[in-house]
Amino acid sequence: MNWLIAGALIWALGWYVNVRLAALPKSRVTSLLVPVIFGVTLIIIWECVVRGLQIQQVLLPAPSVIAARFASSTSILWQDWVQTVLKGMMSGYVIGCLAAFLTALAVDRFDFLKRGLLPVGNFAAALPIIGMAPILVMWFGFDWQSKAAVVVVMIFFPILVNTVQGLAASDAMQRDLMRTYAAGYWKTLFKLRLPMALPFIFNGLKIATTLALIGAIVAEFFGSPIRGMGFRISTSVGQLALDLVWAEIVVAAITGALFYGAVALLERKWTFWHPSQRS
Amino acid sequence: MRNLFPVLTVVAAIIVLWYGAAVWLNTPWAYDKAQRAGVELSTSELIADTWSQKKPKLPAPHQVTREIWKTTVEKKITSKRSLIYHSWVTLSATLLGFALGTVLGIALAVGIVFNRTIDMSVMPWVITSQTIPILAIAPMIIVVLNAVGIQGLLPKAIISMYLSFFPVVVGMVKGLRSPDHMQLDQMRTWHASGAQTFWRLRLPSSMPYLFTSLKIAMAAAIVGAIVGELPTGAVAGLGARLLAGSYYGQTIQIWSALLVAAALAATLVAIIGLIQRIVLNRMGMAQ
Amino acid sequence: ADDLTLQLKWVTQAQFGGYYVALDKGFYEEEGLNVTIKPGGPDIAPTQVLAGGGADVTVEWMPAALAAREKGLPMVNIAQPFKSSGMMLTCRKDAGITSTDDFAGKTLGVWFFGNEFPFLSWMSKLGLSTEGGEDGVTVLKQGFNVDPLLQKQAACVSTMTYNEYWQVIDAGLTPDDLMVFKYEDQGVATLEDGLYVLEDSLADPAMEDKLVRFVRASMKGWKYAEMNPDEAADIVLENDASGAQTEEHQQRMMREISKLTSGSNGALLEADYERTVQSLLSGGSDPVITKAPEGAWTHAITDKALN
Amino acid sequence: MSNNTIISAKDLSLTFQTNDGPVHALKDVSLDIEKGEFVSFIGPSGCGKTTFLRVMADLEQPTAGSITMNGVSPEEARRARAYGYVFQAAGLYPWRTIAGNIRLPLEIMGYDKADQTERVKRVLDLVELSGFEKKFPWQLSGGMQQRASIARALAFDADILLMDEPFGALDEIVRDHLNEQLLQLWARTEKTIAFVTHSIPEAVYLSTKIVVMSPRPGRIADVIESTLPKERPLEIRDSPEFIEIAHRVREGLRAGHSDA
Amino acid sequence: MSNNTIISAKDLSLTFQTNDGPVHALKDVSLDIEKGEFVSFIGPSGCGKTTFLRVMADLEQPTAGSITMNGVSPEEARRARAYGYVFQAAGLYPWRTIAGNIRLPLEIMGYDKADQTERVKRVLDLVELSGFEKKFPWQLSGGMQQRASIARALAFDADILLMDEPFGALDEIVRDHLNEQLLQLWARTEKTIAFVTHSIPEAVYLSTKIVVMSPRPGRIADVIESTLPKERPLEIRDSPEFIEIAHRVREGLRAGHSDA
Ligand SMILES: Nc1ncnc2c1ncn2[C@@H]1O[C@H](COP(=O)(O)OP(=O)(O)OP(=O)(O)O)[C@@H](O)[C@H]1O
Ligand SMILES: Nc1ncnc2c1ncn2[C@@H]1O[C@H](COP(=O)(O)OP(=O)(O)OP(=O)(O)O)[C@@H](O)[C@H]1O
Ligand SMILES: Cc1ncc(C[n+]2csc(CCO)c2C)c(N)n1
Ligand SMILES: [Mg+2]
Ligand SMILES: [Mg+2]
Repeated sequence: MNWLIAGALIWALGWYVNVRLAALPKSRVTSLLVPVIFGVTLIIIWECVVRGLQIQQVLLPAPSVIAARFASSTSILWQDWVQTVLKGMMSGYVIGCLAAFLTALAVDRFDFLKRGLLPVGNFAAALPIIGMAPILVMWFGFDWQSKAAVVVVMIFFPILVNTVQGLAASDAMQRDLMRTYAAGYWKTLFKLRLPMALPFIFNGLKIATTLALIGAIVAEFFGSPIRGMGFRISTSVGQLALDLVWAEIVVAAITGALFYGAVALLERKWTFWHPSQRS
Repeated sequence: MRNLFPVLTVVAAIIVLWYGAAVWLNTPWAYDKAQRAGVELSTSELIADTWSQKKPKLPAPHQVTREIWKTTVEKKITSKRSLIYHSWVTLSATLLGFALGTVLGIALAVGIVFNRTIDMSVMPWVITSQTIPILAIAPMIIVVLNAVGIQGLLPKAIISMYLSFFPVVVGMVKGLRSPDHMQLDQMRTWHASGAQTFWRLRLPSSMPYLFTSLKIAMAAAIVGAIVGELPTGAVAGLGARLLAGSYYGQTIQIWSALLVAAALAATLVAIIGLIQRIVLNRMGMAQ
Repeated sequence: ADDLTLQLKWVTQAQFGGYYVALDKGFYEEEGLNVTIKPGGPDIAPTQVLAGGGADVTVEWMPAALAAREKGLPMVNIAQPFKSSGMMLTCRKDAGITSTDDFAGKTLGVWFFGNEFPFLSWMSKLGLSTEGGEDGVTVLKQGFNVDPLLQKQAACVSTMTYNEYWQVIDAGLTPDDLMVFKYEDQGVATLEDGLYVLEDSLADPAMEDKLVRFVRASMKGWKYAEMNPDEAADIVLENDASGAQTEEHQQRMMREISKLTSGSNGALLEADYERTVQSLLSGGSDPVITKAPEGAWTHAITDKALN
Repeated sequence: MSNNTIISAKDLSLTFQTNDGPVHALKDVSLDIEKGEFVSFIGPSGCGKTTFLRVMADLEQPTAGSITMNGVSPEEARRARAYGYVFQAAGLYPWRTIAGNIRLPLEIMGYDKADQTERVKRVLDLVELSGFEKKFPWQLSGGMQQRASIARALAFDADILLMDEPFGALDEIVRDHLNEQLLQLWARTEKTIAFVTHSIPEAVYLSTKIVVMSPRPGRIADVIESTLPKERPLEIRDSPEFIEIAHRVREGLRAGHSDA
Repeated sequence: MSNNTIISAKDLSLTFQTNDGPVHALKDVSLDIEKGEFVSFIGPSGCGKTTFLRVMADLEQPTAGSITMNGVSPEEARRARAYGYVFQAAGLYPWRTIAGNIRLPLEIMGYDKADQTERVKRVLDLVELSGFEKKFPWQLSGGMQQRASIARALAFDADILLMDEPFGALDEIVRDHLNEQLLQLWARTEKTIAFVTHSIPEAVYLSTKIVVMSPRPGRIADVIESTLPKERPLEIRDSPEFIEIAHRVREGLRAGHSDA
């Protein structure tokens, strides 16, 4: 009971502090501090609720237990991370991006493909790709190759659609300008349309980061070597090692956030000129 | 209509490729069988075999089509072997999750737009929430919810909701903020209240954004429902069909469940698109 | 009637025929019980469901139950309808496997999720590392089916006598193509499909009484299923909500299951228990359990139920 | 400051704090506008025309000095709905008909239904848009849209009309036509109008008083009282008097521009 | 058609097929432009000014009649990079600096590096933007952007400059200033300029010849040869001669407008 009261108090305190901080003029410090305080409050409340209601560790471990497990299992976590993220996700991400990009160029170049492939692509994008995971595992084997394949399939359409949209983003006037210079297809592509498409492409790349991570992890549910984040998450539940499961989830969340952040950073660097990046 | 011919061409190309891939992928097993039986396969026998295996690596299109036909048209829709029955199970979870996600998403967006503290505290976490591989912990969620007595439709719907609320929040925050300064200032010159500004300006302005996000949310909701079905003990639904198919190596069954799921998703998204067209046309906001 | 929930270890299939028969034939009803049977699935840990209060009784394999007990979850075996183990490793002869000596350097498919324990003790008994390499075996987490064997991605896969083995046969491989190692024959068999509850349940006399009636009715169901396998298979099919099971497969499974249950009247044999514990304790450097558990089983229920 | 003074600014200053340092949008601006005047504000981009209008409308807070509208503060004037504001873009809501758009402020201000209908009809007449009430904005030309937006600002009883480049986006011919109409409307309704423009002919043609502003810091460079008669056919723009005033305005602008 | 004729259109027609039926953007248009002339095109919206310019630039194909640029077809002229085109919006690439933007056509046309740098410097001087080469377009005012876009069209050796309302989006004061500069530039470079505008004073101030067009179908209503001297201070706009020409243009416009 005391724990619950403590949780409620901390919630009230955290919110109060945030209300005060938010009222200040927006600065780098406040826009970092406010969400951090909010997150920390949530974690403390989690801890309090688990203790207060005496929730079994096999159902929901307390953050402190997860943190302890995280600290003591770094070698397992690292090994799993290498398997899933470096081998499965990254290779899939790179292949998927390249494939989608090249396809987008073809689709953009040939109107016939655009009119034929995009509707079919939209249908395929609605496909719950996750359902492909067992099939791809069957096709590409147990190791990271099948995980990469799942990632490729998952990110292909979001990037394709965004890139095609981006390539169409240059307005008629700008293309006319290139025409007055008697610039050919490739010159127009590299000097005008690709730079113009970058903000859209990055949009797709950002969506693809989370999809890729989810794809790589979930694919491991359908068969894997005996390491990997998805392997650990799916098998540790059976061993009631819920603290390890949550430690993996923390790793996944951090990885996802960092990956997204890295792509966003690159976007900032390459599309500094876009109005959305300037404000 | 203009697109009909290109689309048909592409579909035809896919089917041809598909048949080819079926030959390619299923050949090893055909040879394996033939070798153990001690017979030689002619090319035509080989092709015939690869297109008619019971558990092919890649079933041929006609095998899948026949399976879909058998499990939809030829079965009573109340039958547990009817894909329509299973689609309905998935559909109900999808719709519930979609509705919950939409409501949650809009509520959060309204909070974010109207309250600075909520905006600054919650928005970064809304984004972070999507880096958690919810699909991977779906089984745990199902069990934990089960422990507190929530079972049946709701746990699946909650996973759907988790996936579908995000695009709605992002879209609606954008949408509710889409009225420009001029329009907001105009409301100020009329001395309009916050509620009046919301109902008469912000909400109508957000409609195009809402529909775009609803389409994404719907596709996400289906994925959520299907994934939520995987660990509920392969009871019912398209996810359960996928799983059961996978468990027994019934690739034909997997593919038919997949295609039906895609058709379901495409239909739902198309319905939203239709509503979007009608509503936006009426509002004079069609692009 | 008294409500009682049973959590199964796996999807609805003839492996759990006895319970479905008891339900369908009204044996539970006769005992004044209103039983709900929850099917399991690949990602459902019956132990976790029990811990969370989602079920009163669960069907579980003893290694997983004992491991959970060491984790602090007080699971107790109250009955053991399965006398012998149906686990085996099914290998392709054309992968070069004729005896356990050939395992080194090969890839073996194993089920995880708490089902890997018997395998791990076996390998440690054979002195094979599971980390791969020349004189170890490469382990892969087998998915839901026997594809790795058919696709030659693994030399051997885990199968149950009553289920996956027949999928291999159905896929076109003949018994002659295969080399099977039964855990029973290798002396590493562990107890499967027992009925488990949490300790608290036993402390409560009313609950204990319910359990007694439940076990009695369940055993009646099992014995009925042994006598009438085809009818039992039909009952299972009727209860399968996924509509994915076939009659042929379930009838065959029911017959195989009967072979495993026929030796048991429901009461756990202490010798079997000791054998299981020994096997799990001897797991080399990383044993499944580190010390012999206490109070992990009781005859209290079966004594009352069977007399 | 006479009894009839409707808008009165004294030593008004407004400084925006931006990342590149402070921007003096208005600096020591003093101006009185009498009842019934038509005052144009003209000046190069960034000289604070819009800012000045927004201060009058209580959309921006001055950092120094004082201003009264109808004798009260801009905020009170806004709450009393003492003015109508017309923006550069028509800014009609596409999801409302023309009538619905004009009714919008009336709904917000809580006029009763019958009164609303009555007023909508009257102002539609006034801007010569009768018959178009059921149309949607996108079914109308740009000039008609702008007329509807003026009607919207006229629908409620405000004595003051603040207009920020209302015709900036229209082409010259349509613009001429609307200028003519606006003058007639002003004559009929006797409102006080503050009007921002970039166009010298427009300013000269419409105003009783032309305020020439200059930038960095935004201040008033010249105030020119028009000597043109109240009755002004379009041809007046070729008259020597007109050209003379235009010339003075241009000189004022040039002076403000070159010393910036 | 004299020996010095640079642009020569004969019975040029262009009909767009739209969903609402054919639109006659140009109908039987004939016009000769001599070397070194500054020709303005003026007329109400939709009269085909832009279309005419685009036909010259080979961005649109006429449906009837013939046109030559430098004695060859527009397509050949385009491939020979015989003209520079300036659009209404500056249309600079936001990801390139000002210098980078001006260098763009030079890169495409394969000028060598040193030459590029040299030319960029020269045209930046010409439009008085030296010192801004490292800035990005969005760091400049609208007028400066438009100057950069003119520099871009001047950087390569084209004798013809086609300008489609290059100053349409700018305010009057900035516009005056750019007009002055454009005249000087024209005097210095001796290019032939075709210039589309909506503004009567601009047309009169700049041109040696004013082509008044009228819509539906788009055709030439009047061609007015300017009697103003080549040397034109801004003040010339208050001269009777200027006002007289402006009046004639306005008359031409009004005529074209009313019989539509
Ligand atoms: N919200 C703001 N924040 C910072 N600076 C501003 C803001 N609003 C205006 N300014 C600056 O104040 C100055 C005056 O702006 P204002 O909009 O009043 O000019 P203006 O005369 O209306 O110009 P234009 O003719 O371009 O409309 C400009 O330098 C402008 O950049
Ligand atoms: N690509 C096109 N397809 C169909 N109709 C067109 C097209 N381009 C122009 N038009 C039509 O041709 C006519 C002339 O257009 P144009 O753009 O040349 O007019 P303009 O004189 O430049 O007008 P503005 O002053 O508005 O720029 C208009 O009626 C226009 O709607
Ligand atoms: C993913 C996964 N694969 C296999 C098993 C093991 N298992 C336990 S009971 C049972 C039924 C046998 O037919 C099987 C196969 C599991 N639990 N989860
Ligand atoms: Mg302004
Ligand atoms: Mg034009």
